[in-house]
Amino acid sequence: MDLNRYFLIFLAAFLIQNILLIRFIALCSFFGISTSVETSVGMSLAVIFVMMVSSTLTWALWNFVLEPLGIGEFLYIPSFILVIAAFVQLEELFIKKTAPALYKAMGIYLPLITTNCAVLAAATEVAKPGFIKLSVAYHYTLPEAWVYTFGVALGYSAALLVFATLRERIDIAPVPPAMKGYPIAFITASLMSLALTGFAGLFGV
Amino acid sequence: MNGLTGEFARGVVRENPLLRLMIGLCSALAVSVKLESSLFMSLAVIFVLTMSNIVISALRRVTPENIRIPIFIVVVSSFTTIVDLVLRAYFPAIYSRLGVWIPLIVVNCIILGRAEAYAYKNNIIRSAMDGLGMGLGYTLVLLIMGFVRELIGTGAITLLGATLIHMGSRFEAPILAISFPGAFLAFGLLMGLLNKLEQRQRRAK
Amino acid sequence: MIAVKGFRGGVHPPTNKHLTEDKPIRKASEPARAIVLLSQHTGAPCEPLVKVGDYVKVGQKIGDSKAFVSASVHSPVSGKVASIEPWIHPALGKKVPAVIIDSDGQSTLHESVTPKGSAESLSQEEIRAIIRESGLVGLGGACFPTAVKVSPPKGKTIDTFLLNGAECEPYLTADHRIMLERADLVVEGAKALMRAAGVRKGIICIEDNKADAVKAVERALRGVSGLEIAVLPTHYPQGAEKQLIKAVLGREVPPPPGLPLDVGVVVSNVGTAAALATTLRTGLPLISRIVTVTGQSVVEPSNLEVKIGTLFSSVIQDCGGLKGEPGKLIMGGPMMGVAQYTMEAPVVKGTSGLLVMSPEEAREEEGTNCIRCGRCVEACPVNLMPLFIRAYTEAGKWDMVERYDAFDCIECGCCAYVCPAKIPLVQWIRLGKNELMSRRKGGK
Amino acid sequence: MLKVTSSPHIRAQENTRYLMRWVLIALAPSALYSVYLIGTNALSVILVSVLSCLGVEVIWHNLRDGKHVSRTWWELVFLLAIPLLGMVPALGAFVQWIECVAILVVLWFEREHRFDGSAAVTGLLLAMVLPPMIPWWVPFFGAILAIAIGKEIFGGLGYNVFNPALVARAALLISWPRYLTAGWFKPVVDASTSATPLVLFKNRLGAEVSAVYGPLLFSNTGGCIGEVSAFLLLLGGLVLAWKKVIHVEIPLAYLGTMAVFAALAHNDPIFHLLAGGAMLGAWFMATDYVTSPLTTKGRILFGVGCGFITMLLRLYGKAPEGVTYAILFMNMLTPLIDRSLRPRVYGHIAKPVRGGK
Repeated sequence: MDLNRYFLIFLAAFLIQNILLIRFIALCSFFGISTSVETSVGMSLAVIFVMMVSSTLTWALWNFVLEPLGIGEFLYIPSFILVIAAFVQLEELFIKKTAPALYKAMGIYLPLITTNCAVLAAATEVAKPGFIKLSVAYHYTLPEAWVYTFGVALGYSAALLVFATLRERIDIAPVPPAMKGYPIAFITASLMSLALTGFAGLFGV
Repeated sequence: MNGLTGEFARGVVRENPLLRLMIGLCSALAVSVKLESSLFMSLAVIFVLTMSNIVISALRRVTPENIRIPIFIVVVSSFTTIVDLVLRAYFPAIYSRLGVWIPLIVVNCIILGRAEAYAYKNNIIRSAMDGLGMGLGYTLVLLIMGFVRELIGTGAITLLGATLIHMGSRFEAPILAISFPGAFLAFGLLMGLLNKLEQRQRRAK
Repeated sequence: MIAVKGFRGGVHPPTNKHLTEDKPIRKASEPARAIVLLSQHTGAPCEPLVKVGDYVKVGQKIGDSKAFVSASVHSPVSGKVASIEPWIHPALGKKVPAVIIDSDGQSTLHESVTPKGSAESLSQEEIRAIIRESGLVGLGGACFPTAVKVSPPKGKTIDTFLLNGAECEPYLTADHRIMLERADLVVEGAKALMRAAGVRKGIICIEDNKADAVKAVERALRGVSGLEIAVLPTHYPQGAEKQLIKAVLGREVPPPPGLPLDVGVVVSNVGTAAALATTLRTGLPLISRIVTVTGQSVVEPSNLEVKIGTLFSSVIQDCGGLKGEPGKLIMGGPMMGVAQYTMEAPVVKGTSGLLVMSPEEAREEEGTNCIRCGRCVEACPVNLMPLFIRAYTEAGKWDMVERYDAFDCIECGCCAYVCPAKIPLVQWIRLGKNELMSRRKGGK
Repeated sequence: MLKVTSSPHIRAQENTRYLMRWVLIALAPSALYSVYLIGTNALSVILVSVLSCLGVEVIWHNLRDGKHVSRTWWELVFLLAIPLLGMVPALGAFVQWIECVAILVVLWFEREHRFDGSAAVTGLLLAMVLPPMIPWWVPFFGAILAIAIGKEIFGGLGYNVFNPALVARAALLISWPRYLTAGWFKPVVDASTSATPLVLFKNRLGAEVSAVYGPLLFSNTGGCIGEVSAFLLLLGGLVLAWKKVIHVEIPLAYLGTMAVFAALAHNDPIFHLLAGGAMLGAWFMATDYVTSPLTTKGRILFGVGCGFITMLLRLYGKAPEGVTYAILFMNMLTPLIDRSLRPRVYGHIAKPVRGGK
């Protein structure tokens, strides 16, 4: 139990290798959802939840089934995405039945999550380390996988929330007509990414 | 515009997936760091997109509505796995550069989006044209971005080991262009530029 | 002496009270023609009680309304009703019905004008009836009918009465002179108001730039129980009801439509108290008020006792006229006053001052974009974020305008005063409020 | 004619230009002192940076507002063509001066343009965070980045989200790291090294750096143009605080957090406060109105965040200095802070309902 290692994994996943701003994963939702702060929060909650479970499933699938059988290299893409898609479907039904309030809050985001690359990326990374070029780990234990996934999910949420508040401000600015909407959002994302580049190498991550 | 050419041209310009539909952004930003990787990524996307459009269109009458998404995913991930394995076997250098983005084609919003929005509702030939058009739209943007970013950011263009253009030794390339923030910046400016041109065109009419 | 708690925000603009603070109140010349607007108060407008051609006397009621929230109007002169027609209202900026009386110069008193007795000799109900009959309204500028204010609805108890002598608006010295010269009337009126409202504890609040007034009121308070003085540091907008309550008592009035009586307080202006005392002593209803006529452009800045219905032009003439071309004529003080487009508007019950600015003073500086310096946030005495209300109003995002609590704005002008980008923030916020109001009415 | 406007009818004296002018005045001693110590290199960086910022602003505004469009295009081409003269061997060494004169000529043509002073402040701040021994075109491109990408593209003054000067510095640092991490001013006293105190500290030669308070305060230390004298920067900052131009809670929270962090990490707090860009960042960069929070609480949080990240990056990061990224990072959080820490409105019992759709 090396707390230091957990901390580094989390820091890398959360900030330094931020899935949205540095790794360019899940950008469609980044630009699509961030038009309002409320939806960003809803999406973030849904993503944190789905990611944690998906990563657990794929980690188990890889370590107990695919790798022992030696078929991982051929089947990891279809099997992981299917696991995620199936889980999201089940979860949607489950939440709808058991927790209508929760369903109301994040229900509409669930179908979108299937094609959220961040979920697949994190789920694959914990199974096959090095997938998104994270230099900290070579093999994840299950707790490490959780820490990693939580970092990714939190990093996704934080970036999404911050971006949404920035866009709320930019929304009412007299941006040149050609830059209105997505172009200025990209410029903003660029400057956010620029601010994060300074953190590269923190604690040797 | 109508008929097959219409299907084809639509994806290239009017409904360009990257600049208009805002889908498939993640990979576009990441791989456009070099012309070479843009080219191979585009080929991979065109292949998977067209093939899965064809297959999904062909199976559309036998696909039950409520489990269509998992079926799409199986189809798409099969083609993605093919590309993954082929590239790994024959172009290992490029594969390692593209890295995560090849497996992530499976959740590329363009492909699932076209499957759902087009191929599932149209005949095989139209779907194939749609796939080609969308793929080409993706390719076009990727090549422009790859060319500009590589040229500015490194001062030269190299393709499969051959240097095509060299800016000369006095050119001090700003690394910004090939950095993470540079990807967002270049994309935002490209969109702004196209908006500007479009506005001018509209005013001229 | 009361320990003062103060309030957050606010500004300290140059007071410029030196122009008139040493000028004793003098009576303005009688108007040859009085224009009595039938809507000089908050609430329902009055119906005229006289017809064209009728002869009216000083103090005769000429307009009244059956509505609870309203105040009657009286003739300030004796003479013939020349006409009843719309006339420009100086605060609303539009025309409202007015009774126009040609004075016969006799100033014959109406029969109803008889002394009413002292505060001690009258009962609560009697005082309330006198207030209602005399058409008394808050003379600080808000013009809320005093009769309504001293009649709290059942279930609300009032524990403190605040007499507002802060006069925080720059330039204005009318209340200052009233407290200095008529301290006994102020105290008498305060006692009557407290009796009407059923309050035992009263505090007379005066800003520390009026030391002589504090002394005069202290002298008048000798032997009077239940009334105290609170000396407040000079701080704009301390004279605003909500800020005064916060500064003196540390209580906060709930957001609109919350009223001071929701926190057990009634606030009244010193001018109102003096006017009530005058009514009790002489029987004259509210037909005149003290107006500070001031500004660099006025030849002889003064504090005048002016008959309601006198035209601004004649009031200014009474002060020696103007030096050169005027730039701006403001009814009230420079922070919350209303700019006039004509000098032919009449003095109303809420006219606390007339400020004439030179064209030089009235020139507006060209501004820049908002630089988010945060000065407006610091200055806002109700803790709003004026810059956001403006930005969302400009962008037409009405839900955000409401979320940033535009309705809580008291329009004191502090934000626009401090703004280095010279943005007319109050105007923007008013625009936002109006739009929200009309949207609410529209059922959305 | 009586003028009719909405109340209030009196305005405070301060305006945007006045505030910008005071920032320039407060920076002037440091800038002049660096020119005195370093010489023409510093002068060239400062002039190129300030003039280019002004030039970019004029050109952008003219094109945006459709004023003198054709003339402006010619000016743009003219200014962008001058760097090409650098190819001519005989002129190579003077290009920056030619460019400065050219921009002055353009500014003379555009003399009726209303400058609010913000571009000059951005230009001067940018120059202060660059090393003096760099090719002249680095501040030139930096100015373009600062004004065009850092500010105008967001809608101009007041609408940018990030501090323009720091955006430019961060972008230049990524683009041409070899110029931005070298070319420090060489101290007169100890000519044996051109490294900055923070670089020395980073390389764990730090044992003796504590003994350099004097040089840090009064010159003779390696670093950016704006780092020659912590004392003059502090003086400028205090002037701004005294004139109530800046909100003093930001620098206090910033520097206070740095000191506490340093002390807890067994470092010399005073060294960290005086070294590098801490003074410049805390007093002049973090206090930028546009990109810092609006409430006192928010500003304290902002300052604490800046100080914390600065020390985190200094002690555990790869690069020796962290001020730039700390402030940029906190700039990013500013709208979130403004949203979350709204003052309680008078008479409202609980916190106001959070904004949002």
